[in-house]
Amino acid sequence: MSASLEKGVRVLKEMIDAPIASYFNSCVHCGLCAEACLFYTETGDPKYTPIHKLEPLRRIYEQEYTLLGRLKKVLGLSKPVTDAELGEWQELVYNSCTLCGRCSLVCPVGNDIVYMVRKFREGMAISGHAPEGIVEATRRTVSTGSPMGVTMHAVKAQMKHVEEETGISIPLDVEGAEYMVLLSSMEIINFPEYLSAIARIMKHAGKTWTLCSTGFEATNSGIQIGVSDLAKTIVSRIVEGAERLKAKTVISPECGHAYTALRWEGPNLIGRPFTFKVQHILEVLDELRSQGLLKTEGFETDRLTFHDPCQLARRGGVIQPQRNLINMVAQNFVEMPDAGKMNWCCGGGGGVTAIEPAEALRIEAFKKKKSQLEAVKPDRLVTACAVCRTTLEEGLEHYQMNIPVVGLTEIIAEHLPEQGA
Amino acid sequence: MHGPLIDSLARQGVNRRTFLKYCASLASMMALPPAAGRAMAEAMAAASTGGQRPSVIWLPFQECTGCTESITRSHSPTIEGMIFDMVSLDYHETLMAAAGHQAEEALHNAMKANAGKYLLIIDGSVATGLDGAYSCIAGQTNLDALKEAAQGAAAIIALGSCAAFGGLPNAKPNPTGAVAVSDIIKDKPVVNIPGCPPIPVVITGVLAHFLTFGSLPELDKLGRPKAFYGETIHDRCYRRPFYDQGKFAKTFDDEGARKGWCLFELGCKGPVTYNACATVKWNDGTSWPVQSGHGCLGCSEPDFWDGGGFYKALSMPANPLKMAGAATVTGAAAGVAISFANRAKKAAAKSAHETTTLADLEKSEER
Amino acid sequence: MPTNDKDFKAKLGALPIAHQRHVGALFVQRVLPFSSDVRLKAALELALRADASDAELTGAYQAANTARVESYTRCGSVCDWADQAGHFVAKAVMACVSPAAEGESLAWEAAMSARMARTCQTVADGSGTENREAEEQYRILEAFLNN
Amino acid sequence: MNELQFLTWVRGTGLNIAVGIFLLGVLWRLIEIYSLGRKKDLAAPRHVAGASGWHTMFRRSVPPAGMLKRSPVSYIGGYVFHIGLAIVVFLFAPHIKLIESLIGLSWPGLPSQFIDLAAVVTMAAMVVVLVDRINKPVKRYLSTFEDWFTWTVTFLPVLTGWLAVRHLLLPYTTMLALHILSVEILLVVLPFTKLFHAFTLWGSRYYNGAVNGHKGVPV
Repeated sequence: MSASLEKGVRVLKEMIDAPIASYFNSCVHCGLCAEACLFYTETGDPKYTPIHKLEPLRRIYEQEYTLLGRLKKVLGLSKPVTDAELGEWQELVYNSCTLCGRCSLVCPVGNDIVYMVRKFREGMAISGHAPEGIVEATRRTVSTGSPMGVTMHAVKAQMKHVEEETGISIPLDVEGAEYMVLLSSMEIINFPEYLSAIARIMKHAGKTWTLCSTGFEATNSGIQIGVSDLAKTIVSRIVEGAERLKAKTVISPECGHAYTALRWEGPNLIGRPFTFKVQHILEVLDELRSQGLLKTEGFETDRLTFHDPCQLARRGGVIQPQRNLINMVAQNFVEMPDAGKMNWCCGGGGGVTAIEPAEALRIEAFKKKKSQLEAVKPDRLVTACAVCRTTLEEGLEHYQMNIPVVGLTEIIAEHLPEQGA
Repeated sequence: MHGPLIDSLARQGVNRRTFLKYCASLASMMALPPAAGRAMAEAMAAASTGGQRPSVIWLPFQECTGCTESITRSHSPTIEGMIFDMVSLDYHETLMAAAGHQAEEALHNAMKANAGKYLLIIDGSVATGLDGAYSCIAGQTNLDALKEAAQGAAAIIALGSCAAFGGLPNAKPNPTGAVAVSDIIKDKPVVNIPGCPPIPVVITGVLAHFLTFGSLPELDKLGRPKAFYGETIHDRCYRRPFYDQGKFAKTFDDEGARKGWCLFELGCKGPVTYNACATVKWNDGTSWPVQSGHGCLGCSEPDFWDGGGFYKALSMPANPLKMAGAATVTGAAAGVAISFANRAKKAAAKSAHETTTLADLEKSEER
Repeated sequence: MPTNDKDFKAKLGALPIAHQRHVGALFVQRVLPFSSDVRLKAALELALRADASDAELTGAYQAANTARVESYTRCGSVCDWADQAGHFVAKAVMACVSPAAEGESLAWEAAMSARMARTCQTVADGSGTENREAEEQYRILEAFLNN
Repeated sequence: MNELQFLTWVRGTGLNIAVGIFLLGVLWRLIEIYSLGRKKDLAAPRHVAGASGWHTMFRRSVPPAGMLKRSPVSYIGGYVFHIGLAIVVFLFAPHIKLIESLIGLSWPGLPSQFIDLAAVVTMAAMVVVLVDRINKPVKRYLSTFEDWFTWTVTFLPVLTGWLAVRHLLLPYTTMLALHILSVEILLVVLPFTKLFHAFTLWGSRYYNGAVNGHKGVPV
């Protein structure tokens, strides 16, 4: 049982559908998608043109699903896709693509390029051409439950720390709670503030919630590497946990792709609609705000701006909530250029941070975010995704820009009225 | 009846000055220098003295006598008619008094007498179907008559679109296998004077040129005198400004038609037809088709009968959707066929799908 | 002797910034061995010197921040809890040398990060989740307030 | 085969074949593409006004925020020559007659001077876009033979049509015949090259809009 080109082509034959056929027949080689991709705009290298990243998939589509293409193949006039070529394309399909989806929003003929990259990765992965970093992360997630090897033991340690700090007990495996809270490994490891913020906010809002010992991990590297079968295994843990604990709503934490994996791909991965609701933490907070259950006091006075994680805003549809929330606690909130739906990627999403060799390119791509920040000169940068935070901090550090990065949930929690703390 | 032409003209009330003016206008129309006009006048005036009037043999084949009609307009004695007095029209079935054997005899005598010098005018297309049996005179097929007459001819004039390009008889389906004169006679200079019928002055112009200079006028690719067929009707049409402004008559009696707008949309073939109607006009300059409100038919162009309809605008194709039905059905069939093939291929790929495991992410001969 | 974090946080917040820096540094000294980063050792000594100038503090602050960012466990890689403890030590040191503007909860930040360092260490060496860091920190504060 | 016979063939059998292949190709390829189908999205949709496939089919004609700045030539050049082509094809009297003879519909056309200007502007825009494809690294990198071929096949009808109406270069008969012939080549190759985007872009924009609209993102 091992990866092979033959399996790769077979999986792509399953993946290719009418949209992909329509897209490949519509592309007029106008190059506008490159103008929207930070890997091209910051490097100027035409090989990073988004539609070019799909060249092997285009040929497989042409040779398998068009009459003329099949004819040409029979007559030996077509250029078959080789294993070596897929190897060459790994750098284009993974290292230089964070699945941010900006190209899909600018293509004048409407090609959804990121839709195709996501499907092309299915063939790349099973033909053995996924980057080692993500393969290892997926292996660990499938075998140990977390891409970074976080075990329940570590989660309990962090829970105890938060309990001491906030004086609120952290519910675990409580049935019938309104919310089942998920955490991403990055938050468990690097940002304990998130869990303490959740604890305090839920107490303040008077909402019942719980963690789930068998499904605490929100991230899903299966959708980043591009193996739906493994992504299904990973997301099923959350579904079983939520249905076992009869939670009404599952909260996807401050993470980008976790939201896409659970909210949008989840039902399609397991093949049926969810019996529970899925919301990103920002959607929950915004809902509490509008229901008057989340009241904050005091304001941040320094100049804040917000970085929209791609998987949350452009690819997830959560765009306005973060604005409403920031305006609750900030007097000097300014939008960076291209904010919201058209915001630029931090360069680390889609599994790119897990790919060691991709680091140099990532730093290069970060210049786009740098130019946005230079345009708006904030004192602090707020975002809502753990990987965005570390990527932003590493980038800012690299370019000696002294702008602290902080999570939105954390800031909201800091402005809860004191009696709760 | 014989004697110098100038005398016979005088008897008919045509004085010398009118005759000179006519020759000058004829010369100018044929784009000849003014001096040629005077030379033409002397040559023609003196031509009929003595016995050397040029012999002309007129052979009618598959024709409708329209060309003869056009040339011998006799509602008033025209100069053209007089010109024919000056030539010895030795054979013209319709005009000559003789008939039957006498006519045949006159023809052969003329050919023998003026061998190599006579001018042969062909009227009508030549039937080649059934070895020419479709059209015979006195037991001889037009085909053989043409070949025989052509040997002794100094030059041949294919008069009218039938003789020049095959005309109506050669329009689809061309049952008689009608062809143009120039398709049969390759070794003799052939002047095509197309038109259905051609304009009278064009014929006399060519004749006068031949009589005066003993040679044929400059011809275009299709063997037509450039003097008369050098430009298209459209180039010289008085309605051209309307074309340029996009003002087109939509029907024959709409407001545009009454205002004399361009007849392009009513099928006028002016832009693709080379002839002199727009300048010389018909019936002594009275009018011409477009001036009378009807589009040009393109009668001086080959195969104008099969040009896709006289009333269809030039940009109008004849029947482009002819194959549409068959094409749509075949297209849909091809599409459906490939869709079933694709569906089967996709289903096969799906069924061959074994759930991917972690081991599948690495090649067996692991790096 | 503060008995719970609510009281502990209030007492720390009440201290003037210089004292907060000092007591924060004391908390961090306990967990400093978890990080071998020399920049942090230097920054911590600076925090303990009452006469440290703002310029020096800012320099130390940036050095600590660089150390902190560099010690993030990269997303998707195996988490080495011992290294992660070092990350929180960096975070705690950074709190101690942070500029006066964010002063009011400086010591508390240092305390929390120091505890996280300890928690990471307990996860790393597998000893249970029970650790006495909080009580130790209360004792340090008490000792500091009394002398 | 002289000019008029050439024109007659081109207006007759030539066009019949071209229209035939065109219809055949379009149907075949549309069915071939869209019969592959699409899986239903089982995730609970997020309903946001203006976020749907239908909206995207039209909204995507407007350059997204900031993109016009990044490559004005592509957008402005592209718009000018597409709109120019539309004006020349659909508002020129003889063309309207042609359409009327095909499907019976007719509408008033523009005076031929406007069409003449439109044709010139269209050709100029196409040349600008061609030069941009040669100069711009990304476009040159992406371009294959098909891009240069389809450009030519789209440019020739406008050029020959303009020359014919202006009676330039060749006699009207020949130029009109060449014009119709170039249109026939365009019709024949359209369904099998990137020119087919004229048909498939609507489907593509719809899918793009639908997939993102399902998530409440108006694209």
